[in-house]
Amino acid sequence: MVRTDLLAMLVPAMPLLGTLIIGFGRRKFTANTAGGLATVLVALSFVLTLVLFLGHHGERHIVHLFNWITVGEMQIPFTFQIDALSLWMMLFITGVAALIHGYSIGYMHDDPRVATFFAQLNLFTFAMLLLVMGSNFLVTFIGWEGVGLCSYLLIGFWYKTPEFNYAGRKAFVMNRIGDVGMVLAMALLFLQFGTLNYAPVMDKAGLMAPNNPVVITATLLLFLGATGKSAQIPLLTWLPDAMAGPTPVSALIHAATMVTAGVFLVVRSSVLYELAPYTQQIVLWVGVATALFGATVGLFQNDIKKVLAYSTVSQLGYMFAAMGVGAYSAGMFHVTTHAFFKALLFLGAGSVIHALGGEQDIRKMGGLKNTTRTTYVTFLVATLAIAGIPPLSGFFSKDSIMAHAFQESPLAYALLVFAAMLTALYMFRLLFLTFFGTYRGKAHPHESPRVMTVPLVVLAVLSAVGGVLNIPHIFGGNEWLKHHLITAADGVANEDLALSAATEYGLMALSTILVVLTIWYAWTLYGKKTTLDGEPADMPFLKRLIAKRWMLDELYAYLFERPFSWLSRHLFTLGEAKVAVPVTVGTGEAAQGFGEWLRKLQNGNTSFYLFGMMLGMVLLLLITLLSA
Amino acid sequence: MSALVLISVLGVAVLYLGIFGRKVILAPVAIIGLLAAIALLASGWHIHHPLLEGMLRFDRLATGFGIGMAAITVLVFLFGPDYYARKEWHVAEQYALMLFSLVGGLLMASYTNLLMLFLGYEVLSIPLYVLAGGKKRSLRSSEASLKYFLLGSFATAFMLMGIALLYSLTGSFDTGKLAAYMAAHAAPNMMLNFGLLFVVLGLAFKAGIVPFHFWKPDVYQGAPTLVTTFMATVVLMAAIAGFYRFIDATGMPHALATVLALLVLATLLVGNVIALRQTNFKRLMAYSSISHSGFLLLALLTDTGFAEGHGAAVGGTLLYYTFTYSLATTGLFILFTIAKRANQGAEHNGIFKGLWHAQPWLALCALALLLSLAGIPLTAGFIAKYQVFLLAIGAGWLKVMLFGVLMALLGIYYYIMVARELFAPAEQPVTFAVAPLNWAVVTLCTLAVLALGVWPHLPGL
Amino acid sequence: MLYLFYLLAAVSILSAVTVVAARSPITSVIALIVCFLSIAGHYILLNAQFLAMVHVIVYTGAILILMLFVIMLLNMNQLVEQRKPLLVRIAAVATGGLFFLVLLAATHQGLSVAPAHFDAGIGLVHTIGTVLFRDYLVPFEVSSVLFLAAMAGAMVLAKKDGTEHVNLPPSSEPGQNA
Amino acid sequence: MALLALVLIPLIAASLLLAMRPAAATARGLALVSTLLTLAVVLWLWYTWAGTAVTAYSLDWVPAWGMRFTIGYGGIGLLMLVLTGVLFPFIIGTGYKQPVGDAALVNALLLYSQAALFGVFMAQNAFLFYIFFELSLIPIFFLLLRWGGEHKRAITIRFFLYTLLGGLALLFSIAYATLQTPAPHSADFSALAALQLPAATQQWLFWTLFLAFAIKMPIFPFHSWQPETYTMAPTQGTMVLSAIMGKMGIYGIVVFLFTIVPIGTAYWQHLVIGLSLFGAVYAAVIAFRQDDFKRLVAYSSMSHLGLMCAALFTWNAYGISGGLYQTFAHGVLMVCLFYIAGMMEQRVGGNDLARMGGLKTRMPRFALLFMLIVGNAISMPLTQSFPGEWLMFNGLWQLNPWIALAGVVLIVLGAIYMLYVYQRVLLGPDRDVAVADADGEEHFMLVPLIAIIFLVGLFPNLVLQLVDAPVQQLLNTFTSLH
Amino acid sequence: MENVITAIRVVPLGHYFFLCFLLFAIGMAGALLRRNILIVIMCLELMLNSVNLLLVALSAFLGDTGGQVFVFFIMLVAAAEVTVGLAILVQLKRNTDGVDINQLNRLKW
Repeated sequence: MVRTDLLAMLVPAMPLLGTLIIGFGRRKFTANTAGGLATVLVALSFVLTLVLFLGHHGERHIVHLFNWITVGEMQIPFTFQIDALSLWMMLFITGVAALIHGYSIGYMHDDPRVATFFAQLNLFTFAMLLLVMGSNFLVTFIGWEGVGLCSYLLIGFWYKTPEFNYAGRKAFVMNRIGDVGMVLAMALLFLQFGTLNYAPVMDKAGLMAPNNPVVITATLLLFLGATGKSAQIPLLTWLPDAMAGPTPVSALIHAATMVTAGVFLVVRSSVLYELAPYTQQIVLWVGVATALFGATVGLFQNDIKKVLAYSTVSQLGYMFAAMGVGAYSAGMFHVTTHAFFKALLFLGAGSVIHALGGEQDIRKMGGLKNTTRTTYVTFLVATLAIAGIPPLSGFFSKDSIMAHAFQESPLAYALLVFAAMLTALYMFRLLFLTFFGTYRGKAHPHESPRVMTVPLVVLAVLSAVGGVLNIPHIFGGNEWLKHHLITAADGVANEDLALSAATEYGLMALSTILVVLTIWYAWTLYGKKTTLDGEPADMPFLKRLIAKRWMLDELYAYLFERPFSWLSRHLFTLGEAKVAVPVTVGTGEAAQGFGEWLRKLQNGNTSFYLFGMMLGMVLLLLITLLSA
Repeated sequence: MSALVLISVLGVAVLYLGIFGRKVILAPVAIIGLLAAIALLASGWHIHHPLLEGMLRFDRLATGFGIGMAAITVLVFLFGPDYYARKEWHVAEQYALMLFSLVGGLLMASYTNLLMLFLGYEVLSIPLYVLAGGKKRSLRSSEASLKYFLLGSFATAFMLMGIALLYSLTGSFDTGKLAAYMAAHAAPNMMLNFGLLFVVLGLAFKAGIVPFHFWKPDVYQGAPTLVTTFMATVVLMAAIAGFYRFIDATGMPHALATVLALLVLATLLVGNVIALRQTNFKRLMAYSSISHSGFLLLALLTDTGFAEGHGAAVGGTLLYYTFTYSLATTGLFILFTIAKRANQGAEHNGIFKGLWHAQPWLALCALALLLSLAGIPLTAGFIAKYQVFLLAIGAGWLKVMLFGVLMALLGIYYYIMVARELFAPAEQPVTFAVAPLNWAVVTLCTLAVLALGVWPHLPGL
Repeated sequence: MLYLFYLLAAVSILSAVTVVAARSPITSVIALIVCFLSIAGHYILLNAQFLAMVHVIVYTGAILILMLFVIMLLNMNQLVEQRKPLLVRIAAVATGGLFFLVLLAATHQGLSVAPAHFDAGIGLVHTIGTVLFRDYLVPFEVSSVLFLAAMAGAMVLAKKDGTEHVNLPPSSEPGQNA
Repeated sequence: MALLALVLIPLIAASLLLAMRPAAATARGLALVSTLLTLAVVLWLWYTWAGTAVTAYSLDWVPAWGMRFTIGYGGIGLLMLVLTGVLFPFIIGTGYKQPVGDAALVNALLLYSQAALFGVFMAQNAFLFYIFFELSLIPIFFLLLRWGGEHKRAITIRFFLYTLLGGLALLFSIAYATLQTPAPHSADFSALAALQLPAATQQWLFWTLFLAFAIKMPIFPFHSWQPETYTMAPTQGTMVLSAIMGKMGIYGIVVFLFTIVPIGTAYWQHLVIGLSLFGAVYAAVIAFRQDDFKRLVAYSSMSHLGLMCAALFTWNAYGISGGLYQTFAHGVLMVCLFYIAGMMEQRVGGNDLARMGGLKTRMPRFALLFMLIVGNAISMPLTQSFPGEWLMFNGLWQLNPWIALAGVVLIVLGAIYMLYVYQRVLLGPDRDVAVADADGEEHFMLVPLIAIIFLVGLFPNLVLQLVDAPVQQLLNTFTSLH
Repeated sequence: MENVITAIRVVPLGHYFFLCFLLFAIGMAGALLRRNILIVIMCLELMLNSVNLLLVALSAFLGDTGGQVFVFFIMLVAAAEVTVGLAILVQLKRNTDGVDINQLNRLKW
């Protein structure tokens, strides 16, 4: 047990150590030493996690560090919870993070602030580990906020560009809006259950009746937190903008790990969600809508990272759809496979960008499959995976979700299939425009260094074979991941796919056939494209609307940002400068003015003084007379 | 009684010294005499004077007020040698008149008969009319003198009318009989109310209660500063003492308390609000004096209606308040004279500029004295105001008190405006010539104000 | 006797009005003398002969003569006094009138003196003297201080000094309000 | 004795400074030594704190008016003493790099105010409290009057009067309450707490008491003095005002309102919470578009204090503990932020944010320090602001979820304006101005402060344990009311 | 002597009140009406005398000598006051050239 405690403490300690060492010595470290150190430390974390994972047999282990907040009846310890869920998250977080750290050595090699970059990346890893390891909501919240801050810092890493800073702030503020829900949910849960530790909360909640208002409120509020972090409608506009950060950041934070924190949180609280079918419905439809939103917008993006960003939004929608139908393990499965292939896609895109000297517009790419061979191959694997082509990992995870969705609501299923087709369309559009055809840019493409391609290959392998983690029964698998997670998240136990094998096969075949057809359609559209797309202005209305991201940013700007800014300025110029201060000043001035007026009575004229005295006296006498 | 005689004789002696041209020893003689009078007063704490039966009674408060007035007069006289240094004529008369006025003050603090009140009032006033006109070549001084005289005489006439009305009821001028009459005739009686009111208003004139305050700013400004000091301190003490004795002996019917409350409101308002706009320091002090009178009247108000055993507390408060106020005022007027001389006779508040740089200690003294007038803690002024708070709240005058609180705030404003000048640098270099004696008096006033602020039970009252 | 009272009262009031209304100071002084004499008549009517005598001596003999003296000294008889504005005059009369009415209303309620304690001898010199020097000795002594003060004061004011250094000439007096 | 030392050490040091007028370096050194001594005393008190209230001295002063010289401390008072003791070395230290003028005089004034502030927090007699309450104002008044910025004279006077308005209302209330105690009157807190005034009385007395504290903090709509004063004041003056003197309001609420007028407090609870939260949101919204750094910080301070006040009035364990805890956190934060503002003011010659921006390349160390402080300002977990806010939200939720929602919105608004100001100060295209990075002395100031931020953030119980027992006691008396 | 007593009995005390108040009010109004300082002082004397008359009447009706003694003192004081007042007036006349009350307005506000 002591060994487990120690290991569990060491896992987050490694990246924290990295942050401190690299942070304090950031002026002395070169790219290679800083990156190497950061990578090694995270890799160490991964190894330690692996040791923990291998020694884990389904028990829940609490690692107590110290008592954090103690007030009255509130006891909030600083504790880690080592169980199947957190271990699984830790494993793929440290794993992917290690790969991306390594990749960054190459990618960020020439940046003057590379050491700062690695320090922040390590800090992010630390925060993410806290998030998943926390044994109560509040410790999770430390990580939750920590990853938000790191995300802010890393999005605005290139701080000289005002748009990047704006993007960073936008990301943080939107996350904060979600946090409002998170904080309120925690307050509610605490006051309801007297504790925030997951285990007792879930135990006590399990005794409550379904659709209890407390549970519904709590789950909705938690979901609000999740929408912020995981870029669901309505708090999603920050994620595409977050692509302002360096590409490894996009890969690690805005694709593989942080954005899935919302999913993690829902799985963690699966007991609560199971008790709140209303919330589940909402989650489902929000997920489906987000999936569609991301997929549609992805069709018209020309920035390679933006396409991937909307793809991420769309995939996160899938995950939440899974949450909505109670398919927690399927969701987690998709989280995992998505981490692989989306990280791969981003890193591939980064490799392309690197190859083209910073060019991100796919209209200025093309024909790169010959010059950047490794990148192309790995990117292809990832694209196939995300499109859901069997037997790549994406097929299994996505199909599992869709099957559950079909069971819950055929409409949701249909929409998800449609989204899957769109996914295939925009991904292959991206692939074709980037790697096929002829090169339309002016740079001299070259393959990235080995330190960048090795992670690509590793991730490609994982994307390809990741499906083995949770092979469904109909393929002879035993749903390993589901059985692994069942010990940690009680909600998983409730998920059961009651479809007949034939139905399952049918659904899979249908979706696969549709996707393949879509790919073919994409080939016809973009496969041999040599010219550029027209400007959005030339498109029909709906297309234009979609290309402009459904005008969501503009809508928010009109609804929130501008009114807020207006209000802020005018509350000051009106409320403060014209009311509050003038009232204070005016009171004084009124008194002075009154004084100036009264002073005129003291006019120096003795007759008047006499008159004043006598009149005053007569009046006083009159008052006395009349008041009797 | 012996103190009365001593001071009267002292006045005559000083007059004689003047005739013989011994200007230098005027102040020392007067001061020594006054100290002796203080000693006599203090020793005569409980001595019964059969001769004074029915006219005067030197009880604890009367003695206290007497000692206070004499002590402040000593301070004023200590200021005298420097103030009159360049004056050749009639210096002895100035001292003598102030001594005579002090006799009037003592009478007002100790009367038990309305005749003595009237005589005390006049003995107090008549020298002042003359003193106010002490700068004979100055039109302002003469104007102040005449205004004071005219307005004061009319106030006397009103007071006399009141005494006559009261006499018509009781057939006596004895305050004790008046009180007995009032106790026996509880029913509202307009004649009585009017009589009381007239007397009160006559006294209110001396204290500067609105609407009988008009003389104050003009006279304060026009009179020589030393006389202004005397008026602002000793005369105010005497007026308040007389006022207190009248109210405490008779006890005001409730109807009159309401009228007095109106006066309190008006006085606080007018005094403080006009003071906001004052740039002439002497006028500012006049208006501030009016506002302090408002607070004093508020304290007096709590003594209405025969509140048993309450009178001593009110009297103690009034004595403490007026005495500490007088200390602060004396110090400030001395500082004002110093600054005025340094600025070629200018009287606006700006003359204090540069004091901090030239005379840091005096600036600190001035600050302490101003803060005392403003009623900031650890100064006597604060304790004084707090006592008024306690009295007013205890008597249930909550709303009047709240108004007073607001007005006290305005008061702080104008004192602070003066304090601000103390620490501002002067536009051109100013040299403040400070006579050692003045320095000592200012220091003494400051220390006394602070000591009384920290140990308020020192007076033993 | 009532008629005598009315007559004297009428003289008092008329002469008082004349004091107030006359244009020339001399007329006013003369009217005041008449008024004071009528008041002395009232005193006699009230059996206060001593006071009547003192009154005539002090007021008519001393004070008013002093006033006449001052009028002559200051050449005031040629002075034409400007009238105050009408509004002020109305206000003045109204104030006086109101005062009178208010007082009358008060006495109307509170007059309770019954002439039951009549003592014919109270106004006699002997009685007054006894009371004055027995009961009112202290005030009597005090009044000496009063006179001393008044005397010294009048001397200080009226006597012309030598040069006064302390004071600046009136024209250049500082301290004007801003 | 230790308590007396707290008042006497700064008092003597200040008087020495005034009397000797030493050179700047000596003056600062002496002041610093004095504050470090008081810090040592305070830490010793903290260390030896046994969890029970301590009365050190209780001497008669003017018994007839209930005036007694009673000093001591409970947990809450100790918290405030610690706050004062911890922050003053930093406030004095600010003078090293950001001198405002005559060092001897400035430091003397600061030390006088420290003495008075210690007095406020250790007074156990309402009258004594009032005296220190007003005295603490006077040194600051002169500091502002002499070394303030634009329009210093008018603004200082306005500030002074506004604050005194509250003070006089407080004095009135104290006098009233004292007179209600059985004869012989006593103004000791214990005697006043034992009063059970009629409900109608409590309802109006509440306001005359609350006015003083509402102005001090300040709470909307009594805040209009605050932004302009903070903006104009020299850095050290602003620090004292915002970091410590504002907390007198919080302390006063707990000590006066909760004990003397509990029924009145309950009666007006919702109104006050409404005002506080409205003001908090209002200030947070205004802060966003401010162009003046110090004014922005001023509004942010008002926003934070509004939340703290609202939390106190929830009147449950979490709200009160959180609010009290936050006094400490907020004090440290204010010193940090105003120090940062002072640094920028020196470097670019003003507080105008338009003259800043694009400085990060030249000031990387400063950027890091500032970011850490911003993290505290937006209450990131593991910084000291977070536990407080969490407790306060709990308290608010316990009272009413909708009120909690209004409170929690503040974390969004706080992030909006703090990150924006960070951006406007440092980020953006490089600007071609010669500004120096944070130097050793500035690190010497900020690093310990940041260390405190994280230390208390990690171990909030250090502070919370002080208030835990007193808050429970308060709540017990409150429940006994119903 | 008897005649006198009856004479007084015939005149009701109320008449004296009326007369005195009227004289007092006339004095008041005069003080407000006139600009000549000397006349204002005369009006003051008128007022004092009305009080005197009232006191004497009361003294008689109450059978108390005190009232008359009081009047005696009032006369003394009035004499002293007038002396001082006239001295002030003379002094003023030296500094200015009139006795108009409206000229006294250098001290104001």
